[in-house]
Amino acid sequence: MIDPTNTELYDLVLQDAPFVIAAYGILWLGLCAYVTFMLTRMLKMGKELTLLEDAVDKLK
Amino acid sequence: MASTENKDRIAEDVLALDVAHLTRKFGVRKALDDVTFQLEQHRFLSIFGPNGAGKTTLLRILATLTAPSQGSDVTVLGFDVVKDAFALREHIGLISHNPLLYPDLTAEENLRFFAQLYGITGADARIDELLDAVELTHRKLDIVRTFSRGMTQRLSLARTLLPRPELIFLDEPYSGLDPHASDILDALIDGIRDKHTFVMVSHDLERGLELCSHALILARGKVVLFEDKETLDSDLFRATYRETVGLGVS
Amino acid sequence: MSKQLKIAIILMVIGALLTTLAFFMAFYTARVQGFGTVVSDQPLDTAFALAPPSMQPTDGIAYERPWLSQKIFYFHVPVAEASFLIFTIAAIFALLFLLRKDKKYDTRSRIAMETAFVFVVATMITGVLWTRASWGVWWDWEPRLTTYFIMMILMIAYFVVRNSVGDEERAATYGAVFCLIAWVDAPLSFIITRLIPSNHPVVFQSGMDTTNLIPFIIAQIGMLMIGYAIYVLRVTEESMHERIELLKERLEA
Amino acid sequence: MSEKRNISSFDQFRAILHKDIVMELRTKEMLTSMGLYALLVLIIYYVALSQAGSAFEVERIAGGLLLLAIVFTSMLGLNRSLVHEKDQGCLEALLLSPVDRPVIFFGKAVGNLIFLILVQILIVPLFYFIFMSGSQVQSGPWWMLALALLVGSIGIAGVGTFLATMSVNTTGTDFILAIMFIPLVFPLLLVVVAALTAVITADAGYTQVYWTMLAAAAGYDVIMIAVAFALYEFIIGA
Repeated sequence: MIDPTNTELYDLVLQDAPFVIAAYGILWLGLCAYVTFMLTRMLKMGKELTLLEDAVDKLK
Repeated sequence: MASTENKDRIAEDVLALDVAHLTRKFGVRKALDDVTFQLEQHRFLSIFGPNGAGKTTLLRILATLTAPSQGSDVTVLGFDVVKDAFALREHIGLISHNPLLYPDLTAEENLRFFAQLYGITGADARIDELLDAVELTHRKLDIVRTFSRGMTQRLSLARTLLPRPELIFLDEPYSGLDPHASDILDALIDGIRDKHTFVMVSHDLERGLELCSHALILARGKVVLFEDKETLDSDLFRATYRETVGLGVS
Repeated sequence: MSKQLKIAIILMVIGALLTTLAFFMAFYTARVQGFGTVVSDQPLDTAFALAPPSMQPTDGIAYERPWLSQKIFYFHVPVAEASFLIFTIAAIFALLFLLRKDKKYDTRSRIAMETAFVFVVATMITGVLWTRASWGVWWDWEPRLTTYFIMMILMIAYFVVRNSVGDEERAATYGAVFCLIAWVDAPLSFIITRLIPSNHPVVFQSGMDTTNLIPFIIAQIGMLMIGYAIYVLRVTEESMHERIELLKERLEA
Repeated sequence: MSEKRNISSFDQFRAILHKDIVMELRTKEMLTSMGLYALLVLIIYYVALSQAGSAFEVERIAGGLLLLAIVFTSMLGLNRSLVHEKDQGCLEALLLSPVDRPVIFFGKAVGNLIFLILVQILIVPLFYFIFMSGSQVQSGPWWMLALALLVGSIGIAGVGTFLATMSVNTTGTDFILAIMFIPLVFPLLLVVVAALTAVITADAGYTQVYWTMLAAAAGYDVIMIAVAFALYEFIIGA
């Protein structure tokens, strides 16, 4: 249910659309990339942590 | 030297160092861990230990340059190093491996600058007296840049003695000195050790042991050994030193 | 996995859903009125230039030109406000660190700065695109953009300074001091459009239609959730890093 | 022998200032390097403007160019002044003496301000002869120009001394100072350039713009020096 005033207006100007889409897309993809990057780093660290903990246990 | 300075004299029965539960940590890393010891005035304390044992940190805390972590109780000459730092600074001096002098000022200008910082009135007479004591009167008007290492270190001693400190810190004072300059420094320290308390950090075991009245070994921020030299078992001391420092002792 | 981390991940998912919802609401339910139209006999808001005369539908009412690009508002402003808020939190932690000298405050301050920086970059990108769509230029040196740009540079400087100091505690102290000084720019950037006349629209000054306000608030809440989640994830990562270092040290001894 | 102690912060401040001036007069290190650098910047300005043509109104950008030269030169001197303290560990001796930390800040900052003013006495007339002597514009009184430069210099010396105390302990000293200094003094530069340009072009009603901008610059100085005063203890002891 698109608001009637909007449909009328959308017919007039659509030239801003690429910028709106790009803004949303870059924002979203950027945040996703950042979080993914962080999570992979954390997974790697988790592996290293278990490795080190095993080594410490062996020493004892 | 009778003195009527209006800087408070330190009473004889006040402990020079009263360190209780001194801890210095950042995050989980502890540079000093529950260090506790006491030292009376007019003693000479040598601090030994491997690199990274916390010797310099300990010295900097005692000299009010670094703050201890919460829960520590450190009193130097009766002053709390955190609360009374400002008052304490009038009573302490530091001789370091750095000369702590401005190379582009003359010997006299250097001393006069520090005299002004300490608010010493009648500084002229005091400066002449000190330059005479360290045998640098003839270089009074020369800039420090032209001095040899040994001369700089002597001037550095004069700068330290300028405000008549009761407690003098020595931070690796021999590093970079040739044997002759070291001997001069030794003689100068020997001449004033009755009236002053010394705390020295040094890698030079023989010299440190010879000069000191008390020895302290630090390892991993903890006190491993703290003994009066009178009661110190030399062999045990050397064994402990070898063990913690990991260097052969001749 | 700790409880806090679980909450963070759940918040991240909810935040993502909320901002996406707000994005669609911005197109489907939000009225353009208020932002998109003005009555011609009233003084014009400089922020929104009029559309070309050929496009004007009726007498008395004029459409402002950038009404589609205005949709960027629903994610540009929430990200920007979140960045100000997170920067402020970083400054508070910096102050706490200077007072208490406890490493945990420094770590929190640094991580909040990182999170704020991610949001600042996001604001910059969406902002530049909006500027291009609405004003026809990629960049304009007007007060809000300038102060915000300076804020971004100051944040970069914060990390550069920290990394160039060898001693860990000294780096923390310098970082905290610089964070506090740099933070002065945040409220300045926030209020400057209200002090100096500028091209940049001032939100909430002219009032907002409810249909506009709802997606905006949803997006704002979503963004804050994402910001919090990123912050918690980074804190967890940092504590893992610390544990690894500690274990390595223990193994070497 | 008797001896009295009379520790006063003002005497300590004077001692630090006096020492810096004596050292500088002896080596002339900062003044020559800053003066020569300023001269080089002026030459580069000439190259940059050489193709601008005769219709070009140099008055419009003169204020900005002048301040830019001063900012670049100041950064050179700010770093040197703190490196002196760091070199032989003198800063430690200063910190070990009964001196309030802000006294050190004011001593160094006022020293830097004096050197900055000396360099300006050299480059401002030079700038006038090189770029402005052919100008037809009737400018405002010279004391207004000097006052604006002074207010600007106070901010630059204050913020710069504060930041140089940090940057001197980092690797890559000069770059670190620049990246902290330029964004932080940005607002000051903006208003001082506005004030300078108002005086130089002397458009109708320029005094109003001038005093508004000068008030803003003075406000910046007061706020920043207060902040530096409050935070100096933390950075110098770190």
